Amino acid sequence: MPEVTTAHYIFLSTALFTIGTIGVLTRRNVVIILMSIELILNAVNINLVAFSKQLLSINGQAFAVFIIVDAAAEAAVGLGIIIALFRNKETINADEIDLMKW
Amino acid sequence: MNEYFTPGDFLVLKPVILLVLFGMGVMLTDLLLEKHNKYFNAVTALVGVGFASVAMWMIQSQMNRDGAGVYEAFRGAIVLDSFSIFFTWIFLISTAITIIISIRYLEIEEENHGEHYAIILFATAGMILLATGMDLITLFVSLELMVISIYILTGFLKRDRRSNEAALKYLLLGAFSSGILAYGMSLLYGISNSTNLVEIQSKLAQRPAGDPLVMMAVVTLAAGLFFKIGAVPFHQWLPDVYEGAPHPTTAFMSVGPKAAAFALFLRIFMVPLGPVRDQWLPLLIGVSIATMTLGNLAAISQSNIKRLLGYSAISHVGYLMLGLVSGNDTGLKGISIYLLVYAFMNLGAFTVIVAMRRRDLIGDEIDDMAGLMYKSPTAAVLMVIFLLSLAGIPPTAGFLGKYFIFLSLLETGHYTLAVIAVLYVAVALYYYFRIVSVMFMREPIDKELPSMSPGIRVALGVTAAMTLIIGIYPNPFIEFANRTVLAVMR
Amino acid sequence: MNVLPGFFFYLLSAIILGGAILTITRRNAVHSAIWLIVTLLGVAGIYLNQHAEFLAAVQVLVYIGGIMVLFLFVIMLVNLDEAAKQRQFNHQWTIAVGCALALMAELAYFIVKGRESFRFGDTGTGTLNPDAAVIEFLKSCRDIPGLGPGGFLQPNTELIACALYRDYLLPFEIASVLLLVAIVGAVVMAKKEI
Amino acid sequence: MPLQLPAAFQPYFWPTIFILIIILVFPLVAGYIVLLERKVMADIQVRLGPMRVGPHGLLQPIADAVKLLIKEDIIPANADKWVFWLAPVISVTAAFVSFSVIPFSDKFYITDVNIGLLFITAVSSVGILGIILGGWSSNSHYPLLGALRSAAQLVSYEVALGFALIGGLMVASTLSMQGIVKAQLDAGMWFVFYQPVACFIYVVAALAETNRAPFDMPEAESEIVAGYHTEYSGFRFSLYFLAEYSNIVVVSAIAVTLFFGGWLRPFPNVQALDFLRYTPIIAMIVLAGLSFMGAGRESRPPEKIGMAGLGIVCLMLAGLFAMPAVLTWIQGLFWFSLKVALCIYGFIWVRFTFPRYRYDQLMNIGWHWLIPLAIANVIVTGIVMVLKGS
Repeated sequence: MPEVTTAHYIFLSTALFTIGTIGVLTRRNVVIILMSIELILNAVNINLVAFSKQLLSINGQAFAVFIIVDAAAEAAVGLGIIIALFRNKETINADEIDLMKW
Repeated sequence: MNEYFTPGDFLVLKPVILLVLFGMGVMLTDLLLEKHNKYFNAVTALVGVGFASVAMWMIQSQMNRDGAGVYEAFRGAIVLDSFSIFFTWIFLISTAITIIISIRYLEIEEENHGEHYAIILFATAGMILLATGMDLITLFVSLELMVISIYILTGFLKRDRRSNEAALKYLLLGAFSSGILAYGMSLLYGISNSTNLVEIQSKLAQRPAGDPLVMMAVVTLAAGLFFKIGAVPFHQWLPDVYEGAPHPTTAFMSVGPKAAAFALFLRIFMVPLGPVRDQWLPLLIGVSIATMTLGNLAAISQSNIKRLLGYSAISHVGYLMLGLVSGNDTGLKGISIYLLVYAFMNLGAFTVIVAMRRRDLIGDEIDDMAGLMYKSPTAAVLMVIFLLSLAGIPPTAGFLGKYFIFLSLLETGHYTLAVIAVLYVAVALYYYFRIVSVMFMREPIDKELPSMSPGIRVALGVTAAMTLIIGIYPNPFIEFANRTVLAVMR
Repeated sequence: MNVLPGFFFYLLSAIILGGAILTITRRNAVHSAIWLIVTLLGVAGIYLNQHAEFLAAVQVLVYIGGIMVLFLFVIMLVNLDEAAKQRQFNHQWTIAVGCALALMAELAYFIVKGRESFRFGDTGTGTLNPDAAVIEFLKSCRDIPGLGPGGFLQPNTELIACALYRDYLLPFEIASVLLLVAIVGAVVMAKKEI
Repeated sequence: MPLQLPAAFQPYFWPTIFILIIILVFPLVAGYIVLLERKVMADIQVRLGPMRVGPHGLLQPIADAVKLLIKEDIIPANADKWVFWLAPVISVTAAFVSFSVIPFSDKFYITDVNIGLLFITAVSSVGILGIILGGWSSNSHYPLLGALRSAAQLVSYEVALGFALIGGLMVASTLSMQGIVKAQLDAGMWFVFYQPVACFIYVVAALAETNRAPFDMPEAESEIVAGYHTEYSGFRFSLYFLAEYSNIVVVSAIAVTLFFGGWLRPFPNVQALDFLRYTPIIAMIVLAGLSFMGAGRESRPPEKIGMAGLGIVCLMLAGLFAMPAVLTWIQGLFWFSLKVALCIYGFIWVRFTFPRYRYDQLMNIGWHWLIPLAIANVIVTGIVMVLKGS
């Protein structure tokens, strides 16, 4: 088994990033779109931790903590907005959020 | 821990700290207020902005006395130079005007909660930090502080479906773009082993030319930033969000956050990505042409005035990016002046739209403005000034910004770009003129007058005056912008 | 001993990517959420594999114990049985998949081509970025067992504390305002009458 | 080392043994906690409690286990089978994983990581998922309501719990569980005396976290039948049950570790009290004496023999403990178990003494009182520490 290098981790994060992007672009359910965004943020964190280990610098891990904080804030506000929307219109489909043209 | 932080570090942040404290204060005093005197929240918030302005003024004069061109704080995470001071003034002014035009609007919508003003203040704090930040993490967190505040402000009319939908769209695409931006930032960190922009710049300069990792970072950072400023092809959220958001919020985010996003854009492209300019320049040229084209052409067919101004905002982003394309002193000066002027004229135009919101009329269709000349001549005339300025006709201020940007293009030899840009000004004149013709040529469809509250009067007066003053007597402002350029080029 | 980190890397990568793919393809939002939890656990495992224990714990605590519970809550509040029966993908899915695959290919190309760009010049020398002052500071706080074997960033929690409360104190404070805004915003949005 | 392992696996030998011991023994322990609960309940209500199976009902847990295992396993119609199967597994796994960092003694622990307490908090927050998913997948109203209530309650009280733990951590200045105990050894004082408020908040929040009375809203029989596990039966139900009782043990263990000196004997720094190290022997002898007295009072021969046998076992244990090596080894474990047992007794006592809160009262207590109090405690602790430091 070849040694696992930072490049391996970056490749993993790239793949995760791409999967998240596909999710955001193709799904109709807005909750799942939000979940795909979490996937992207996790890809960022994998990157940061891999670099942190490679560079022997703790700053990457500190950055990752902030990304997690941001993910929490975004999820809280996003789910609040979804509930507000659901109250006015009983749907969570992105295609039916069509009062304005995309 | 005294060796790491001095009180001076916090003094540099005084405006931000004051804004946050007043934001929390607004939420607390809101609990004591009866339903009919909620306007007091706006007063508190305005006082907060006033205090922050005074603090900013004091820091600035202190800086002049010291003769120091720049204050660094928090081990270089915050840099207060004339670039950030310039932007801070734009933010403070746009926040103050947004607060005074929101009072009547929120009363009409029956959503006049203190949280609205508190969140505006928090967003302003985020914007100031965004303009002063020199560290990737600081920039990312303050960017999120700003955009999350604006998601909330966009969805603030939660009984209104358009507002909900706009907020949701903005949040989904905004969070997506933040993710992409963060990916780019993580790569920058990995390349340079630092989160400080200046250190990244020096590390990036040492990389071999055409380094794929750098290219990947440039692409992801650019994509994220294009989303934030609303450049083609990442502009789709912008017209929808402008249309669905409450009127004052649209006014606010078309000015303050846009300027803040542009400040981030300039900082990232000039400082850390400066050494790899030849990699992103073609990308930037293509995107700016596409942005101007789409913004101007799509604006022609709009029937909703907020949407129209949204597309016009996209086209302005195209012009602004041209300043970065030329990248010389004149171009950067042009960007600064443009953003300052844009703040006044765009806020003015949106203030007129806010005034159109009456008891039973949302007032954001172009037809709603029919015969405004006969109902409220002042508003109509002022609207004409703002629209002329947006189109860039002398002697209004809008001309000045476009002038410097086109000049810089000529100076750096981008003649084709300059010709394209000038052509699109003509297109812009056409669709701005449509609004004018509706206001002047058509008969009013109803008798109800625009709601010209005192706040709106003040806002209109200030913005119109500034639009004309900057246009007629531009020297002090150009001087101010010149110093900004020196700061960002250092 | 040297085999294990590599083995875990491939195992966890399979879990992460498999979970991620299932997250974005499941019909039922609850199943998506469960697969996302699997992915997040895998990511926490990746952190552990790289000796970032604190981050792994925070990942589990905040993401799985906090964010995912919130997600499940909202899914249960707004879950409509019809939603699962409808078409799950929007019209541009072919274009989107094409774009994403192009992106993937591009990034992969960059990585493969840029193998040498992963040779980071100023590292691997065993000198730790947390400068001597930090280590002195840590030792002044409490007796710490030096820096772990193999030059890993140990003691992880203490080093992160140093980074958060010293180097990144300002973002830390901004993040607190960010969370305040998020709390206020979530309440404003989700509550019927404020 | 009994057999020669490759060097790579040496570090994993003892942890594996400990893991096996815990996994095999704990279900039995949980069963006896249930028996204890029923006996204490009976005592408080002036009854006898289970008396039929074995002497004084001592074999009741085994009978219960057999009953649960051979019961019919029902899956409700239209339930999400996959999730229905998964949910109790999540709960019980989360509960068991927490044991991996609990310091039963200075020698008996699976591992000691530098994020120990954070790890337990993280893992136990995963347990909430089991409850939510279980309620949702049952495809039934009562479980769903119970799950939503339960999740809301757990998430709310987790905040207070976390802040209470931070109060204790600030004094200990380490997250490692062994480190916390050693910090108390160094301080010569249980942290409950430094952090009485945090301890109080922790105990209240822990009652709520484990769904115990007076906060047993999620399973308020009179309102929502049995809460999230209404539809569960047989083996799956017993998994939930196991998770619940292991959670009780875990929260008690954290309380003991953080606030009551963990595996330390009382006054560990006072040389004059060194004779306390013989307490395990004395305790066993006392237990043996009690058993023999009980045997004398029994009327039926099998139970007489059973009680007498128990007494003999206790005596043998006392003899075993008398060996110095064993005595040293058993010290920590004995004190730890004793403290945890007292803690669990307290839990049970509270359950049969306090009436249940209403749901809105429960949320009020959490958000309006506990969380502000906990935050204030953290702030005051911080200020005091800074003042003392400078």
